[in-house]
Amino acid sequence: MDYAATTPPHPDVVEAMLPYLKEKFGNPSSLHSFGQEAKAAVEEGRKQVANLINCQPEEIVFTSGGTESNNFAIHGVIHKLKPNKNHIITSKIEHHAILEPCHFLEKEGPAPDGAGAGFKVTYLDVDEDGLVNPEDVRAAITDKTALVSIMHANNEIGTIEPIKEIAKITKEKGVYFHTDAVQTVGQIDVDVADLGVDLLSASAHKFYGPKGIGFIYIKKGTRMTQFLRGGSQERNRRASTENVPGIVAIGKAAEIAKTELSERIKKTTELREMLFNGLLEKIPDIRINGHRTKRLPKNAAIIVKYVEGESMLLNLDLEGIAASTGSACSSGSLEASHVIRAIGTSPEDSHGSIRFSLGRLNTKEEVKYVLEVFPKIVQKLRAMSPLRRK
Amino acid sequence: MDYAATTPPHPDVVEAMLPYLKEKFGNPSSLHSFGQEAKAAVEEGRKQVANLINCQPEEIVFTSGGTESNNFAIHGVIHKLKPNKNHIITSKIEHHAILEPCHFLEKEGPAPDGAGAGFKVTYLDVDEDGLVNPEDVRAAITDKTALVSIMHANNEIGTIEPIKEIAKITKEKGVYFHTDAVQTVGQIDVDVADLGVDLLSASAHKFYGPKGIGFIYIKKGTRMTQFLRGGSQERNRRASTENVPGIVAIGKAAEIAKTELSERIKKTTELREMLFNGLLEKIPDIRINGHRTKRLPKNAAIIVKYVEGESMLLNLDLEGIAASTGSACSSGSLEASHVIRAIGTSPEDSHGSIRFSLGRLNTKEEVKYVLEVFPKIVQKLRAMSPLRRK
Amino acid sequence: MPEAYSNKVMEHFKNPRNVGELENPDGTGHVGNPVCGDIMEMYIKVKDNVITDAKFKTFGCGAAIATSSMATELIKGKTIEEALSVTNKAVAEALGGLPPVKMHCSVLAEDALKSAIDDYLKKTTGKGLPGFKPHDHTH
Amino acid sequence: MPEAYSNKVMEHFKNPRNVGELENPDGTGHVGNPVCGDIMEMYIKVKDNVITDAKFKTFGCGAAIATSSMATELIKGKTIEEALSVTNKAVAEALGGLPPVKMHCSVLAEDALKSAIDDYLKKTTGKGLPGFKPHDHTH
Ligand SMILES: Cc1ncc(COP(=O)(O)O)c(C=O)c1O
Ligand SMILES: Cc1ncc(COP(=O)(O)O)c(C=O)c1O
Repeated sequence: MDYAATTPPHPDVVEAMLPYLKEKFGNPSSLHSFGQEAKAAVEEGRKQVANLINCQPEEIVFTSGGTESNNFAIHGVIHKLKPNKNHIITSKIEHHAILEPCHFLEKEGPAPDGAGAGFKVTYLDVDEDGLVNPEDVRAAITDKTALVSIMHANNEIGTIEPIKEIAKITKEKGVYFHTDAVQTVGQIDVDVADLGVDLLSASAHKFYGPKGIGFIYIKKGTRMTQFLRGGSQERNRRASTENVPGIVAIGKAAEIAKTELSERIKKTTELREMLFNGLLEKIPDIRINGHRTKRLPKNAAIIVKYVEGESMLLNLDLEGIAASTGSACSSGSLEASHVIRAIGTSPEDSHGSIRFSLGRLNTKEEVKYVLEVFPKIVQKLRAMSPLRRK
Repeated sequence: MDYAATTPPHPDVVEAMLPYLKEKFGNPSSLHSFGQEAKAAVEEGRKQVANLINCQPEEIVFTSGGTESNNFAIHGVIHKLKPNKNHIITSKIEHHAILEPCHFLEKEGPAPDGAGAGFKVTYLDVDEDGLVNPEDVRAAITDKTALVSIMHANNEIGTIEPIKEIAKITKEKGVYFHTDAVQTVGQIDVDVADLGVDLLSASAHKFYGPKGIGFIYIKKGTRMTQFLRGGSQERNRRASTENVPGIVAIGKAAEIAKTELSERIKKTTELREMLFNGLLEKIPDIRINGHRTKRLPKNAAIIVKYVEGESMLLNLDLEGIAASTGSACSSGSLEASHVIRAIGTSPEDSHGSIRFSLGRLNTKEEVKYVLEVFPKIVQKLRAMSPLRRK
Repeated sequence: MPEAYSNKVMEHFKNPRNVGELENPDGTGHVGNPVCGDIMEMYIKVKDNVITDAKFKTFGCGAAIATSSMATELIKGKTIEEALSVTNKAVAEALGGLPPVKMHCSVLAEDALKSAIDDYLKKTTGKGLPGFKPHDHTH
Repeated sequence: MPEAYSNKVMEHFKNPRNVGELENPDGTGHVGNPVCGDIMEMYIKVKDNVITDAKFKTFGCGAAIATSSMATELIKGKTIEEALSVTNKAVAEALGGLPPVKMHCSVLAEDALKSAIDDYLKKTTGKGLPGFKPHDHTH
């Protein structure tokens, strides 16, 4: 139950990409018919993706994943609008793929053209559920602000941010708005027209597509530079030979998501509620992490007091259950995650964060199994914990 | 015969990656055993690639392709060494994926920290065969030079550059040396220790791996910043969920290349000579493009006087033969390519450049077929050409 | 670009009509230059103000060849005035459309035609086509 | 991280030895803090300068639990002097090695042990372990 870290490509997705790994291996930039066959496949994928998020195909640029899309959004806008605009607003709970490019820009010092101050970034606080307050966005906007980037839903705690409300403010102020929708595309309804964003990032492997392919939605008219520079692929917006099988795959994954969406939402919400209710009932001293209702259907994040995350994960793994602590995307260090800290979790509690995330293949039986196994694990570890009695 | 634009993944490569598209879909950064199985596959791929180019596995960082590797090399080094070092030396015949990041840096103006001049780029001339003169590199190096980037072999005209000679000079001068080996890895012997480079780029789809995966070799101790920023994947050098199937595939492609290399060189050299000799014999007013002997075995580039490239391509395509004019990676515009111009080709002649490139699946029969069909095409087009008689 | 070119373009590319030169043409048009990569020459025979024959020679891409071919077809049998109303759009439309990046080829064909008529008028009336100035094809 | 942890580590993690507290321990060690995420408590019984029993309580990752378990095993039956020569390396080696990022857990275990002995010495001799100062575990 770690579908927030990655998902298994849908069998139909693998099936669809296979011919493009085998006999249909042309380069879409080649003039011969062999290349044009590949190009047609790329354009079909673009249509399928556009159809999922309700935009024009030309507004989709394929990338290598969520990280590249996020880096592209940040760099693309700020390098285009500098030096007049040199300010970015984001939140403290963004994915590292937003925070790190921002840190890099901040460290760049004075603006590249030497005109006045360098890049500035405002990292907005969130409340204890992880919600950004739209009014904080409004208050942070200055005449130097180029871009606001707030994630659609958080990968650790599942909280869904008030994107529409923020978009109203950015539109009013004439500031670009990017949202990292890596956790939401294919999981909940993502309609760029309805959301009102200018830029949106997604990654195929989070919605039953393969790893190494993603996209960025760039609303027509949005001014930005390239990020990957070289050939004139993707209408000059992203260089590099197109990952044709990957694009075919993400297209197929988008198409499937479109059909299955309401079913997915219904099913994962049901399983999640079953899991939450069962855990709360069976284990004392735990609490739900993130907003109770404004949350991703698939995300079941909790704080288990008195025990440490890795030891829970290992025990779960021994029982054949996958889960994650902090962000699976950035583990390795077991430092309490920046998200958990930003919502004001105490250091002790932060170590006890654990995230189950549900997918289309999970069943009620599996949830029952977790409800059977996990309380015992917590009990065993708590018996060992010197924090318990304090 | 357009194997320089892209190659069909080897069947064993597709076979090897399939399980990682299907049941073994874990995220290598996840702590559970499912994630660790993916991690092990990634490390195996790293070993296979390292083995092909004779380096340590830790010196390999996987990317989304040649373009990203090139962008990473340029940005990574210059952002680390600035503002003390702000100068890059490259050649006029590099791939756009080197030239464009360089153009971008030049346009950046004064250095980001405001200290003195901005980034400077020297674009070295080449001779009429496309060769860079190592002494020109020496002469261009100043105490501000951070990086020299000269491609291993050119994608359009196939000329192989004197990398070892240049590496001696950069080593002596204490300047980093990057080579774009996208056209050579898996095609000729590429041994980083022997070449003496600090950085090297490659892309799987040019050596029978899939599109959307590549690598950069970063010699131990080379100081550089990240390019894709976010999570701590690839030992903190390249963020984004690892493209596990892609990495497995490039590893397999590297392994196969290692075994097949001498055979590939022998076979493509033979076919190319057969093609060159046949064409020169059958068609008047044509000449070989690029160096006659210091060239990629697979590359058969020629200049056909009095006719235009696209019209040759179209006719070839109608006969079922794929080829390219200028660079397949950057076509769309039919402006004479920068490479063709840099080697001093006249404007008229430049439009008549055409490139056949050979691969492991080509046969003598196919070459014979080209030798039968192509002279007729040229004859037909020349009959139509107002340039002929002049 | 078989995908991008219409069947009609491909048809004219494969079997171009009216290729060649005319002996003693009444008008010769020459447009384009080797730097930009498209050169068209057009030759016309005129009798009683009617274009009785037309031929072309073209160095250029598939669209350049197809538009030359179509342009010569369109003007044969037409009066000078009728031929002058054959615009680049008309040539492109007759070909079932052209990819946007190739529209300039149709402009070239229109210019080649006008240039040939201009030459014919100069030879017969001593004055060229009023206001005629070929487009700059060097980009 | 089953791939990264040795079988021995996993074995001690699954079945940790000597979990719990001792009633009236002769020495108690307490190291680590909740901010860094690893806390170890170690309890020892000492008779005639020999450690007759040892128990632990640990809040921490797999390696922290396994090193606590192994450390208590290693010192049982040893004299104080012998126990003091049980280094973090010795604990890690007895576990078949630890991933580099987890070596600090073995340091924590050594510190917990020394801290318990320090406490024992203070109680019995009035002076603690000469030169003992636990490592800074806040990173
Ligand atoms: C919210 C969010 N943004 C961005 C990313 C990065 O995506 P990728 O790893 O595909 O580059 C992830 C997960 O990895 C994520 O959860
Ligand atoms: C020499 C050279 N460098 C870089 C590239 C870019 O590689 P990719 O398209 O895989 O990003 C190519 C070809 O596309 C190339 O031929």
